Amino acid sequence: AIVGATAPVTAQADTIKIGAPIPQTGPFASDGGVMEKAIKLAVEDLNKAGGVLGQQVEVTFFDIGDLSPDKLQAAAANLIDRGKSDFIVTGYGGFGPDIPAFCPQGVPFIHNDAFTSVVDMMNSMGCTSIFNASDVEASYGKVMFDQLAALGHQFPNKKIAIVHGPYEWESGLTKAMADAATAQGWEVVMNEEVPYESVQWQGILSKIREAQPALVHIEVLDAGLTYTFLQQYFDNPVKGAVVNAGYAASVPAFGDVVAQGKVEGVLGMTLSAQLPGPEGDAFIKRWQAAYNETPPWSLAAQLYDEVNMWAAAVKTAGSASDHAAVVKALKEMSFKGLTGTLKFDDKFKIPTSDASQPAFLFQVHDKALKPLMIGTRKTGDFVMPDWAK
Amino acid sequence: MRASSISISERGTLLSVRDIDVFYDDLHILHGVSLEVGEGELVGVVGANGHGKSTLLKAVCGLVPVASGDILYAGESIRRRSVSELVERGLVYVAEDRRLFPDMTVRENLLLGAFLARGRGHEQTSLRRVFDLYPRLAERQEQLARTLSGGEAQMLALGRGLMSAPALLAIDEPSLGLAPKLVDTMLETIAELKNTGTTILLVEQSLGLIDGIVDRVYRLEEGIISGGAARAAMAMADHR
Amino acid sequence: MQAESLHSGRTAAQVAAAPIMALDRVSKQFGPLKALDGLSFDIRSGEILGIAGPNGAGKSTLLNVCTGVLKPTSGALSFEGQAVAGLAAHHYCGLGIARTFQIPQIFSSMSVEENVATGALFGPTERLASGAIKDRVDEALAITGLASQRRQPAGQADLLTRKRIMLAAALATEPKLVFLDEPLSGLNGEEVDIFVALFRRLHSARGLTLVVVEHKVRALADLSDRILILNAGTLLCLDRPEAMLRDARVIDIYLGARNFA
Amino acid sequence: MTQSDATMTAQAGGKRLLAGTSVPFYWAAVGVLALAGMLITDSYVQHVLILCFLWCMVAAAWDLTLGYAGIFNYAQIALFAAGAYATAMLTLKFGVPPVAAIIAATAITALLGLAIALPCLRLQGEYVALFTFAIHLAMPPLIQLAKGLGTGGTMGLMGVPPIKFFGLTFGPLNKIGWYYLALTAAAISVYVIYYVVLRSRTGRAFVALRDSANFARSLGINEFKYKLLAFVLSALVTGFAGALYAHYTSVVTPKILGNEFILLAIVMLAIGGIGRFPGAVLGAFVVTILNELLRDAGTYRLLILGILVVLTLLLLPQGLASIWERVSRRKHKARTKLKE
Amino acid sequence: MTQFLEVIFGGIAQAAAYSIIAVGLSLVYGTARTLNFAHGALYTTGAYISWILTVGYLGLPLWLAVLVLIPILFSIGVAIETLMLRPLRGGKNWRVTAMMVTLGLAFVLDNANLILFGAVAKPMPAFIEGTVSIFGVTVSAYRVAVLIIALVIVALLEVFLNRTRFGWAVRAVAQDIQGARQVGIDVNRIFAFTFGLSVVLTGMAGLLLSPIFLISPQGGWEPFLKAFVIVVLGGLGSTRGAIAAAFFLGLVEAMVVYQLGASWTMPVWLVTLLLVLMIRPQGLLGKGQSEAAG
Ligand SMILES: Nc1ncnc2c1ncn2[C@@H]1O[C@H](COP(=O)(O)OP(=O)(O)OP(=O)(O)O)[C@@H](O)[C@H]1O
Ligand SMILES: Nc1ncnc2c1ncn2[C@@H]1O[C@H](COP(=O)(O)OP(=O)(O)OP(=O)(O)O)[C@@H](O)[C@H]1O
Ligand SMILES: [Mg+2]
Ligand SMILES: [Mg+2]
Repeated sequence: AIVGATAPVTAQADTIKIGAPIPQTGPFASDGGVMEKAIKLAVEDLNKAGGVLGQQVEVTFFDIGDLSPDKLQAAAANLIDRGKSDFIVTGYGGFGPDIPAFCPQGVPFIHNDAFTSVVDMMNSMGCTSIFNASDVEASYGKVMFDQLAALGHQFPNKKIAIVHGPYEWESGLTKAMADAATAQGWEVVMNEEVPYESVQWQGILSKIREAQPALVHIEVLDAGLTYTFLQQYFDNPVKGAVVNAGYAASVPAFGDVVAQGKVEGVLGMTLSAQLPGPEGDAFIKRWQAAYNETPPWSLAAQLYDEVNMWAAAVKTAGSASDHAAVVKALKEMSFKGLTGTLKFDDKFKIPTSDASQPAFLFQVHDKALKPLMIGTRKTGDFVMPDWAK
Repeated sequence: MRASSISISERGTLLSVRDIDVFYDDLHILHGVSLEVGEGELVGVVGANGHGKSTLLKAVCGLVPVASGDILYAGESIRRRSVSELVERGLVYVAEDRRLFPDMTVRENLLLGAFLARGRGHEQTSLRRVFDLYPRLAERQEQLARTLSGGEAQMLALGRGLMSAPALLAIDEPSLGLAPKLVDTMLETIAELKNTGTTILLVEQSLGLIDGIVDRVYRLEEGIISGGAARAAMAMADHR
Repeated sequence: MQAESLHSGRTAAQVAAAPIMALDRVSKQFGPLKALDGLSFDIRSGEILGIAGPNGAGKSTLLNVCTGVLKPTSGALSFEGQAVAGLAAHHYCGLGIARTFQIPQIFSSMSVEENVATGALFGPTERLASGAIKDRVDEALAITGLASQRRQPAGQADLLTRKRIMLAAALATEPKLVFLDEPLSGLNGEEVDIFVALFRRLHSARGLTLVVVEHKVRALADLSDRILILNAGTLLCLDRPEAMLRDARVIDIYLGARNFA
Repeated sequence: MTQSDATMTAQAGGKRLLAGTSVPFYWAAVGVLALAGMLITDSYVQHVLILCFLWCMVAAAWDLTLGYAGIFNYAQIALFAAGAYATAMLTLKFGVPPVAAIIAATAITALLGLAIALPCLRLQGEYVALFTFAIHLAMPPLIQLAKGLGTGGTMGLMGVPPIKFFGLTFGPLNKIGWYYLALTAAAISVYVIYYVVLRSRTGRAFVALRDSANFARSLGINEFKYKLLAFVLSALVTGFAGALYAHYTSVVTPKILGNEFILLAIVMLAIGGIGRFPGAVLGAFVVTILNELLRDAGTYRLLILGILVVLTLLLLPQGLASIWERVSRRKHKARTKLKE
Repeated sequence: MTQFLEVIFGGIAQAAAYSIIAVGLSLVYGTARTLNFAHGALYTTGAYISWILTVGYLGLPLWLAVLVLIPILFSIGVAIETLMLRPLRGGKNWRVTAMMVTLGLAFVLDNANLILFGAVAKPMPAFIEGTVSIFGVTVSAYRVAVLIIALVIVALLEVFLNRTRFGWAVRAVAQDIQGARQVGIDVNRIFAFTFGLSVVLTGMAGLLLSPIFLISPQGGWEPFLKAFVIVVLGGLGSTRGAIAAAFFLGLVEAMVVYQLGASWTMPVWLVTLLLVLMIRPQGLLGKGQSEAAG
């Protein structure tokens, strides 16, 4: 009955099939869109360059919509058992359900969940073929605070107020951030969790104004929510305080807000992005040519790298279908990509560092994100926004 | 009496139903039914239940679609007219199952009877009239219709009909659930309505009840109509 | 009392008969309105008790109280000597009290026969064997003249059939006492006769006690042993039909002069 | 069926509602699916059918309250989630062996159903719907707040262990195993609901109360008892389905309380037709399979699904069941003709 | 003190916004007894249409956009009612089927919006910039404007429903359709009109709120669910109740966020709801069903 449930049934023997479980519908569709573009672009470029080991690469996308567990089961069954994919790639695969779904398959799978608990599960389940092509939230929390501290900005005091969403990613990241702050003699005047349906920020904003912090950090993986917070905050901001919108500031869904200059001066971060330099610029041009828009900082270069790293691994392994060999290659290789040098550690993740894959700290400036810090490297100057003066 | 002895030819025909058929989905209820009601006449339709009396009245008042045949009201076809147009022109239906507004008070129910311009014109007078007819309703003005007793509900139903200032009132089994004394009152009311110039098409189970007041009677059996002869003579006999 | 008992009730047995149900100062209040006002009377076992009275007198309310649909605001209600006032509606059936409704009620998604079977399935306190149930259903269908329509879907039944179904289901519960709320309303002459005959049969054949609320007074009079006239929630009179029909007060408030004076 | 059976095995809603779904017919259908299981090798197809079976249980259980007992219960997915969470927490936090955990979870869900039903019986018709839907809405925030109790919060619970019995292990990859496990569970649940409960005295009471509560009470039906019973039975099956789901996907997250999940479940009933077996069950199959067939459509999937729902409802408001009935009524007519 | 005021004001501003959405939902429920699951999706659609009218493409000024928006929304509503709901009405258990159709419609609208406008959330400029200060509380002028507009809309609606004959007709239709026809009310027109009106209301809410929240394809569900709770709490079909409930919950929310933390909002909302339903099964101001006679 269900024959034809996936796109390409007509696949010649000399193509390598890869599968991409991504959210094309539902609340995560905006990220899913970027993942799709990035993967398509990578595959296109590979094929233009003669494919991998002379074989063309063919990608199948599978909508994992709202990321509910059975969808990932379906994805695994569809892409691997029936789609015969030799490689699974995604931006994020549901923060958990993806592991039990793909782990037993033994097919190389690179994702970017960046979740401590997911990485722990990968290891506790003894998965040997799943890779997390970035670091985990805890590290980013610490790195981000170090970057803020290294800005060279004279904070009026050493108080930080934190608001974060209910996801472990958010709470984990902000916890690490708070620890880093206290370690450097800061006082965490507030660290409050908010649910995704929040629209009513008055109460929280009052508390913030009460505390008069020098640094306000909101970490919610939802552009809309972050935006409403900032909007209501701007009505009556704390003078002299720096505002950091965290990861949300760099997600595609936030792009228009930035482009319309509604959040000038706000800080933000991303786990990984194309490093400045010829390759990075080439990538941006390539993307603009393909989609006539500048690539978002998050997910674009990241997924481009994930695909290419696998391709490189296949070359070393000598065969895409020899999954063990490809996995081995992936584990051992250190891949020079757009986002840095990708080298997995024994936990199958990539510890962030200048040497490997540095995190970015941005400030919104002239309706665009300007990198201030890449890892520990200072790449731009913090400008005190007018509304904070 | 005088009214009843006058035959249609002298007064104009107000309503003339011509050979109509009515269905409920595939259920054929009325088979080529025809009847005539003259200006100011009081015409009865009797028949056992389930034989289509209510359906006939509903068809006349535009509440159920007519499959074939035609209905003329004041000389023009009303087959395709909307119910509100008909009410606005004084063609009003009083249902056997009352169809009151359960969560509104007795008063609100009555006022809604005068919803269209026609009724609104004489809202206050009609209201007073209804309350003299049925003091019980006056007492219960603020009670919710859903809590009325069977009979009270029946009174309210007729009262609401009167509020629309009807020219032709189609009344469906008004005696239903009424105490004998009230049945009399009800029938007297209807006779009086007729005398004040309202034309009436009255449906009842059995002739016995309405014998005394109707000018003519039709009999409806299994969707087929018969009778309709002038009953003036007989009516007089009754009253001696 | 003496005089009354002489004429009423057909057999000596019935005259002596203990009350099957007794009401003692039963009242039902709806907000400001006293729908029932301190009613006290007995229903004798084996009799046919007619109840009439002006619209809004409280007849349906009385039935609802006697069958547990409404709880009396005050007063005591006993069935075969047992106090039943507080019980939930469905217990009354188990005791042997059944009823029909002024607006016919049926289970529209079931067949006629299933409607009736439902009464047999749940009416008795102890479950019956399916054989016994079948017999009951057949009997109830037969006595109400539904046997031929047993297979038909109840949803499309006309008024008469609906009334029959409702009654048959009530009978299938094997009641001792049945309350009927305006069973004849909406029926024409012949149909009324059919139903009256049916009630007589139930009464004589099954020795059922019937309480009939009805506005069709002549039919009621010729059916009942006694008639209770309710007025504004109070008992106006409780007497033999003939007497009641001649009672000036009754004529005045209820019957109306024209047909009964 | 003999005439007397027909009367006495009080079929809910009468023979018409169960037309063309005699017991042998039913088991034959199950048998066909069982055979199909041996032929199907594509694990994706297997997966989809496993989902169908699990959804059948949910839909049937829902049909019991919503369709037959006429209780507007919208806490169905909440109960499903309860079953899933119960077993996940029992196995992960308390190391209860899966089979025991599933049984416990089923019981717990049934109790939860009872707890929800009690207040519902005080409410009038539509308010039951709103009350129960409110409970559905309350679940995710409560799960997050009860994180301390080991609900796993927004993250959910990962690595629910596979079911093991008779030395068989039902891991995520053992699709064949799951196929038969789910098929058995569904076949039994659906059978119990439609052929045992609804054809019994109890089922008769449900329908009677739905059609006319006053009349039903006057015939001695204990409204309180039977409404409660309907709710608990439905919750029981639902909880069972939820527990199985948890072990099948080995993950439980609040995502199952998201929009898409409950919407799909409602759509199943909408397309299938409520209160008219086998509507709900057909609905479960059609919608689940349709939803997968539409994968190609990518972004357009839900759009098309929505359009289909609207069209189905406009063209056959009584759902697929009505077609089914027409067909079987014809069969019936034909049969009676033959007799004459 | 100022903080307290800030919180209170925030609550009120929020409540006003909700009440427009809730009243629309309640209106349709009150007349057609259909719970319109597409209400949230229509809210989003309204927002997208106004986006097209203003910043998106046509760049109309606000007042003009509103003038264009209202008829569009109204005709959408009428179309939905006539094409999707009317055919079902009167059919076997049509209330359930009608509800399900609106559900299907919600799917369609959500995903149509996703496809047409993309998943990326769209910001709308506030039509009034800057802030004002009331009793030392600084609030954005726009939120004040929203509050006022919302109150005006809701007040107008109240008058419309309770003081006009139309309002009467609406209530009559809600209680007995055939009865309403008998007294000469054009039932279909009433249904169409109320549905159109409710779409206008929710769509306007979409326009008013999109500068405060972003516009995104799924963005309608949050407001819908809150409106839903409000409608239930206020009593089905009672607009006045809905308004009362909106403000009540708005304030509760504000206080909860301030005192307990935001993650308690939804639980507290729903617990309140469940309690109210227990104590008053017909909602705060809903009409009570007194026990029926006979
Ligand atoms: N809405 C309907 N759908 C299907 N059948 C109907 C409908 N309304 C009435 N009928 C059937 O049409 C026939 C005529 O009904 P109608 O109410 O006109 O009879 P009636 O003479 O008014 O009976 P009564 O004296 O009981 O009022 C009956 O058999 C009834 O069952
Ligand atoms: N739930 C209620 N709330 C308020 N008043 C009520 C309620 N139920 C009945 N009543 C009133 O109580 C009185 C008695 O009602 P009941 O239905 O018993 O009258 P009845 O004797 O059956 O009249 P009928 O012969 O017309 O059916 C009526 O005046 C009615 O308006
Ligand atoms: Mg009739
Ligand atoms: Mg009565």
